[in-house]
Amino acid sequence: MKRKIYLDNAATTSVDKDVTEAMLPYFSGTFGNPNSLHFFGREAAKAVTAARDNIAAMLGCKPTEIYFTSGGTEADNWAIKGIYNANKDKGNHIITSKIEHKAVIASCKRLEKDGAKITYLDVDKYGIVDLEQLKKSITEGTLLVSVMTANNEVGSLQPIKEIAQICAERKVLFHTDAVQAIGTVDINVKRDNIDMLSLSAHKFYGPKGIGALYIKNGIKNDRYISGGSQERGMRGGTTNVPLIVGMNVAMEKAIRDMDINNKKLSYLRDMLIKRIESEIPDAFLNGHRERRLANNANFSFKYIEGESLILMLDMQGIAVSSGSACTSGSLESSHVLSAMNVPAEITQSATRFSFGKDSNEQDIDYIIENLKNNVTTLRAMSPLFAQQKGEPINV
Amino acid sequence: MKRKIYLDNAATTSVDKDVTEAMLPYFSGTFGNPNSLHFFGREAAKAVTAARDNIAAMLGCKPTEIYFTSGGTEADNWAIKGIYNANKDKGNHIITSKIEHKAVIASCKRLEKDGAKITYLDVDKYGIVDLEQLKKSITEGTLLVSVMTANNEVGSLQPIKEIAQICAERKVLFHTDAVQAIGTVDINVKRDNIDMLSLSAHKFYGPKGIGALYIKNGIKNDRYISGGSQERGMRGGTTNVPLIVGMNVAMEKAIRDMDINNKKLSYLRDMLIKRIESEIPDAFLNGHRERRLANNANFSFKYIEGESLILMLDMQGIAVSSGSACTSGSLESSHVLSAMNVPAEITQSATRFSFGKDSNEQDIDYIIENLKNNVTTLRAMSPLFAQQKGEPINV
Amino acid sequence: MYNDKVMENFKNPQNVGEIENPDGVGRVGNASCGDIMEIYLKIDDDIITDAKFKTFGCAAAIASSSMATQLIKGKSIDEAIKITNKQVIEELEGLPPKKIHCSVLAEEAIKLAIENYKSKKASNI
Amino acid sequence: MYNDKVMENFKNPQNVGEIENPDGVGRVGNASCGDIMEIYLKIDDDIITDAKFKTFGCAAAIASSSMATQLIKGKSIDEAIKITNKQVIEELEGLPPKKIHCSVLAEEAIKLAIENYKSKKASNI
Ligand SMILES: Cc1ncc(COP(=O)(O)O)c(C=O)c1O
Ligand SMILES: Cc1ncc(COP(=O)(O)O)c(C=O)c1O
Repeated sequence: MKRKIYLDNAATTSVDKDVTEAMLPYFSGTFGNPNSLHFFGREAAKAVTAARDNIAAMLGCKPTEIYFTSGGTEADNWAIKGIYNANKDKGNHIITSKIEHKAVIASCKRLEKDGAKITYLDVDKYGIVDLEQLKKSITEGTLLVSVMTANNEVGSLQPIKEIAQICAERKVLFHTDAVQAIGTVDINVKRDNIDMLSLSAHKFYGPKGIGALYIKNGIKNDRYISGGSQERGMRGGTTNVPLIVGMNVAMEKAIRDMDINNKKLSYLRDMLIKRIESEIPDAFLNGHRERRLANNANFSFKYIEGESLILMLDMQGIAVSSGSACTSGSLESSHVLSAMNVPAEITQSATRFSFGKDSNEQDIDYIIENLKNNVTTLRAMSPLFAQQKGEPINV
Repeated sequence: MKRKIYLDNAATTSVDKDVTEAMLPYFSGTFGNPNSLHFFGREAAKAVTAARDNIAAMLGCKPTEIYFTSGGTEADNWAIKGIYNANKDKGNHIITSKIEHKAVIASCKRLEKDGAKITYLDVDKYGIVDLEQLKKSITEGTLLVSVMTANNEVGSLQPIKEIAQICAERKVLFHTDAVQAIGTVDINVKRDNIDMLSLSAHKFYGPKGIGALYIKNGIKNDRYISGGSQERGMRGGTTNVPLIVGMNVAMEKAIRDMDINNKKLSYLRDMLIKRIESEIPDAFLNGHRERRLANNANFSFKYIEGESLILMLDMQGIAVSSGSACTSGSLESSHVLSAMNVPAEITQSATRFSFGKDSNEQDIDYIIENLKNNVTTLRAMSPLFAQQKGEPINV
Repeated sequence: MYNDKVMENFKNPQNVGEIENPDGVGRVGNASCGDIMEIYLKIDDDIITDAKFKTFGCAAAIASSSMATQLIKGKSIDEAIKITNKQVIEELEGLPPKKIHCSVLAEEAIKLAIENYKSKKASNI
Repeated sequence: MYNDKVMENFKNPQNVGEIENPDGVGRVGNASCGDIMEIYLKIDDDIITDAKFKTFGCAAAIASSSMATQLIKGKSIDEAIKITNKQVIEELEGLPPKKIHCSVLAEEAIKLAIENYKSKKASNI
């Protein structure tokens, strides 16, 4: 079989074997509805309680502050739309950043239709939000600041502790989308003064379709998915027992092994960065050199277009993405790179390499070798590259 | 081990072994994000396309009319809130029934806060909606009629074809919550003139946390979960590949074996009904005798309270529920039974027996035996029963 | 949902039944709110020598009745009338928050039964 | 996303490169919208004897360039100028809806190259 190297762990991860094992008994066997009084229901409820307690402990909050959702997107929608709808009598202003995930940006855009005023904070050329602008943007009517912990495209880490501090001083709620950060960034919501946080299991070797929103007790938030008494009446829908159990096991492992994993991931990341920069001319690192996720390297290769490069790498068994999986089906170029003022002609080739637990050093050799060849081939085909070399265009 | 009889299949079902088998390769192995361009993504996307095509075919609609959701509750929220939000310039009136699932009722209640006018249709004593009242309720400003295909507590089947017909004539959209019906009731959305339909996998031996909303092409609906380009831009969130694959396999089996399953289920149901009625005095069947789900029997046992009966049965290994799992954690008595005008003192003991594919005739003997004993024990303890027998109360 | 002590008192409730010619009876609750409790007392020289109950209600109501009747047996009516729902809950090692009212019913039924006894005694004098 | 025929033309694109002293050149697109295509023609007696391309763009753009240059080779300029993006798509056995514009670029580049040839020829007379 052809060699397969998966370098798209920012898009989604493979479910860990221990996680699958942990879920299996809850598909059949202990499959009850935790709301049911009987044995099957009680056993299921016990498993959910145990998972909730443990996840809360890992985040530094109370179990009653954890609300399970169908993933990061739902958690983001709930955080933003819920706060707006529950508090619009007090104001209609929300502050977020230009580099948020689509789940946050699209929720904000949707609220604009309902009369919300949204400030989209700028970022510097490394993709890090501007704290001074944040301070200036907060007004009387500001309900919420939502800034992600780590960006999914360029991996830039945001100064969330400082943001939380500013929000606490100005008595504005602070939500952070930590979907990319759980298992890579050390987070404790109490210590870090975070009011709301979104997470999603499939980014840390858990299953797709399960996540959580942490909402600090005492915050007035609307329900988002109306229904039965689940999640203390705040989120209807039959409790997803197997996936919650799976998420807990995945998070447990991810947080337990965080330091050692980060060491390995950042070693590989830095090796890839160094080799690309020394071996491929006109390759530019997108994002910040230090303040970035341990597993993320994002490069632009001048004179070529990203999709072709990605498909060529794919033919060689190397799975990478352009910006983000959410937009890769679309023609738009990355809103993150344009917020960073990356020149249009090099945003086209932005390629994200996101390492995972199966990545290793030998992969890097193979990647570099193929990357070099592909870049050469595509540049040979590129009219822009010819131009740059000074070849005249005979028009 | 003690005998265990699961008779709560209306609350949730055990995941079929074939379904679990089908999902496993998609947790690890083919675990990619279907939005990714590379091999892992394309393989995942193929599986989702195949599942979507097949589910659409089974429902009698086009693949582009299927939107995957996190379950029945989200589908109901989307159908109701989405239609309202997308069309509120044209009207603010929605018609539903008094016996809908909480997902529908709570969505309607939520919209009332935003200015919607909701008509909650009455039902007769068998739990079947009043078509004359429906006709009279439709006005100029009516956007949507939402009536469930089958009720989850008393199993009553609603006249959805007639309702669809009325809606078509009056040019009002018709949504049906078919969560309890898929695999038991023959549905074809084109033939039956249905505009929107909600379904949820965990009611037909699929996994929890996955469902779908069918929306007929051309209907103007709002997004509900904002985000990326998934589900043709209408529902953000990383596509839940394994659960979609699982739902498809479960639905395939449920629909393929529907007739034979229904024969067996209704045989068991009718046997239980007959034996309870002949062997336990003062037991009343809730719902309609014929127009009910093949697997549902719901009984009230006069003079006793339901929770005690359910816990006693549970001690004997028999898992049943009062009304619905969503309310069983709460003190409220069933909104369905009160809409049916079931007298308050017998709604307390309403007990739902919902059969499933593992049920068999021997179970019935065991259930009847224990039911008789428990009812006798609880009646002996009940001051109401003493009263009824004419024993004087010495106060 | 319920702890072992509650379940024990539900599975094997103590003092179920009625007392013929009781010295005091207390009845509380109504069917439509879900619980009815009746407590019957046999009282000798202001000491509760026997207590029985009949209850229509959930497991918590049955367990509370069972526990309350156990608590008051052998006690003087002055002691028994001071028993609170808190004590019933404590002896049951806790009840779910939604079920606290069941212990309140038990407290009330005892009080009513003792008052019934007192008023009968008063009218006998 | 792409069918086998498209992938084949992407993996092994035909006619990549430039022609020295071409008789006609067409250039379309710009980098910020994602695609640039250049087509070079060698024309003898109004017959296209050689065609080459350079493309900055996605797989569909490269495959369209490859297919378009194959299509026009050996054709007269009158035939070649009539080639439409539909034909390019047909020969590629389909393109995803979002990628149709790539075939349009190919059609336009051919037309421009032929016009470039014609205008050069006119000015040489
Ligand atoms: C009729 C009906 N509608 C909606 C739902 C909600 O479905 P889900 O649990 O998948 O959210 C249920 C079951 O819980 C139901 O029985
Ligand atoms: C930063 C960020 N937020 C939110 C999401 C959405 O999470 P989910 O796919 O679980 O809906 C993702 C990934 O898709 C993400 O990377």
